[in-house]
Amino acid sequence: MKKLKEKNNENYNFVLKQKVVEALIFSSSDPVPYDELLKRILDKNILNEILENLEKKYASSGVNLYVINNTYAFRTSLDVSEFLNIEKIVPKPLSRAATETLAIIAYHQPITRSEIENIRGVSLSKGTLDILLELEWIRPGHRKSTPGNPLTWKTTNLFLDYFNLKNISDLPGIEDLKNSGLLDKNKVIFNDQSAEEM
Amino acid sequence: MKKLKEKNNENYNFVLKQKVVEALIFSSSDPVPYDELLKRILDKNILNEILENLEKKYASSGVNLYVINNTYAFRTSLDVSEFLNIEKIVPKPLSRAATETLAIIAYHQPITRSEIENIRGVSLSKGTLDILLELEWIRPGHRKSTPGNPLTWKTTNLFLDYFNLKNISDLPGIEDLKNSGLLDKNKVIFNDQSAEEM
Amino acid sequence: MSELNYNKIVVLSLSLDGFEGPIDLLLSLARDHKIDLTKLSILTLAEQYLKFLEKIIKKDIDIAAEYLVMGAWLAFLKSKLLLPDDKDEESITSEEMSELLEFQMKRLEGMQKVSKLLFQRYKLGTHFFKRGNPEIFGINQKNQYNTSLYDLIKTYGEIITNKNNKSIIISDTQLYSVEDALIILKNFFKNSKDWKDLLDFIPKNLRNNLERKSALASHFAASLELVKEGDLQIRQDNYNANILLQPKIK
Repeated sequence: MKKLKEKNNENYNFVLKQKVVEALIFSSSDPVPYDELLKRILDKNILNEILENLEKKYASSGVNLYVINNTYAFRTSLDVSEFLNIEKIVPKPLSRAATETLAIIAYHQPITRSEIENIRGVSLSKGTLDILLELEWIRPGHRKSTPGNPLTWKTTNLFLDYFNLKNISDLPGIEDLKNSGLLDKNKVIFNDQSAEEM
Repeated sequence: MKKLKEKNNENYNFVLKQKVVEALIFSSSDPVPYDELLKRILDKNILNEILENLEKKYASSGVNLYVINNTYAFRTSLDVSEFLNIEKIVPKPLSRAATETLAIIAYHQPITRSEIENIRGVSLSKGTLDILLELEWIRPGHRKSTPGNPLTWKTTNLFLDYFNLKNISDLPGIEDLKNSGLLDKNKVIFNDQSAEEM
Repeated sequence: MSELNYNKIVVLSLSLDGFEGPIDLLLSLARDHKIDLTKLSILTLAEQYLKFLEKIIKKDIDIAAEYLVMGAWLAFLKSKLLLPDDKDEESITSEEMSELLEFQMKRLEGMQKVSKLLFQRYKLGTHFFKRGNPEIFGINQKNQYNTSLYDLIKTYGEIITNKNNKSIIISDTQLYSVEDALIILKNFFKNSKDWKDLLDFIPKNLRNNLERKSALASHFAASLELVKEGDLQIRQDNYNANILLQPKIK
């Protein structure tokens, strides 16, 4: 009886260790060196068995265990990656200029280029609108019936989708911004008109 | 003969699709929306079967498939949490005002600022909502169709993900609170008119 | 309620700093007296709150309006509790008022409890982890940006803030510009074909050392620019020697 319990315990321990190795490799931002894993598992034989198990387990999955230079990492399997065209892109924030321009278009649409420049106080470089257009977050609206008939810009449904908004009026208004601490109350002098425009 | 081939082909297709879904979810750090997966798989029945398969396949692994409000994510299993003393991001503890406000939004959503203030019996200081917004734990919901059309606040999927919740009804103690009538946000001592202005 | 007990609280914390509003204060008064919220004596609690407030006001004039409003409300409730209910059907009875107060306290207590429960849960990045090395699928190009709604509205807030305090005064610069130096060098070498020391171009009537340094730097930069354009050649015979300029013979 005792033997069986011990055996069970051993087995439980092994399963737990395998889970730990799996979780470590999964959550690490870089391939995990063998030695790093050994520090947790302590026993080379056990670790080798675990790694073999994992390699087998993931061999037929959409994600495989790769051994690179004695380090271990999960990577999307080649048969899938070909199919999905995987790239290594590190997501980056939009440039300050693009974020500002997007915010102004969102809050003031439809708005012309020169009106955007007026609000930002700097001229808009060509690339800024291009980035937003490429993302399909903005689109041209009507032409304004002022001299020169300038084009106006509006946000798209994709923009709403991306920011998870049902419609544009769900954006927090000036009052909400003020109340949630996003505007420094003391620094800002509002006139009623600019608040009305919102 | 032909039949068998077709069957095999079908099977191959299914396996490939499952690998694609697995790779998509596995390689993403944020939860992947169901609709995003459906775009690749096209067939709801097949996708549902795949997701069920994957959930089972990973149930006893060091990495589990989590379903968070119709989004899917792989996360390290809770059984190994104590063994993963990897680099942890120690979050700055939130102020008491912020944690209470978060709980009030989570349990009462969608809820307006003045309703939050009524429940806490104190006006919301600047910066409280700001912190929760920055963490992307809350987001604006619809505007309420009461005078002034105040903005409402809701929690996000990132909030659920962070606290290991499947959805809002998974919140600890929410059933008891509901049953005892404590989630009625309309009951207030002071009918504060000015608070409604928002 | 014992007077002794009450004094103890006052001594312990005669300040509102620790309280998140008047209901929170009421709650902790109830807790300090181990009053069961379900068998609450509203009258006792109201008296405690009012006494506490009285002492606080003496110490701290800047007491938040919220505490005073609650105080007034409780004083009103107290008077209602002590006097028999009037027969006027319109007005709220003391019972209804007490119920409301009880409800508010229970609700806040409930929220305080669950907010603790929430943060006691397993948390992402502490107890369980996400994919450490995410890969992004090329089809989904739009994911290359991770701008959040917060970024968007925060940025807008900043634009509005800045727009409303935009008066930057830029004082006249006293420094020598490269453009000026370019003009001086070009004009000089129109009529001269000889080597000339860079230092000779530095104006003699400069006011201070900073201006001298800036004139030297801008003339040097201008001469390099002209060398690059192929109009000048430049030479320094040895380390620390003077820098000499001459028009390039074409």
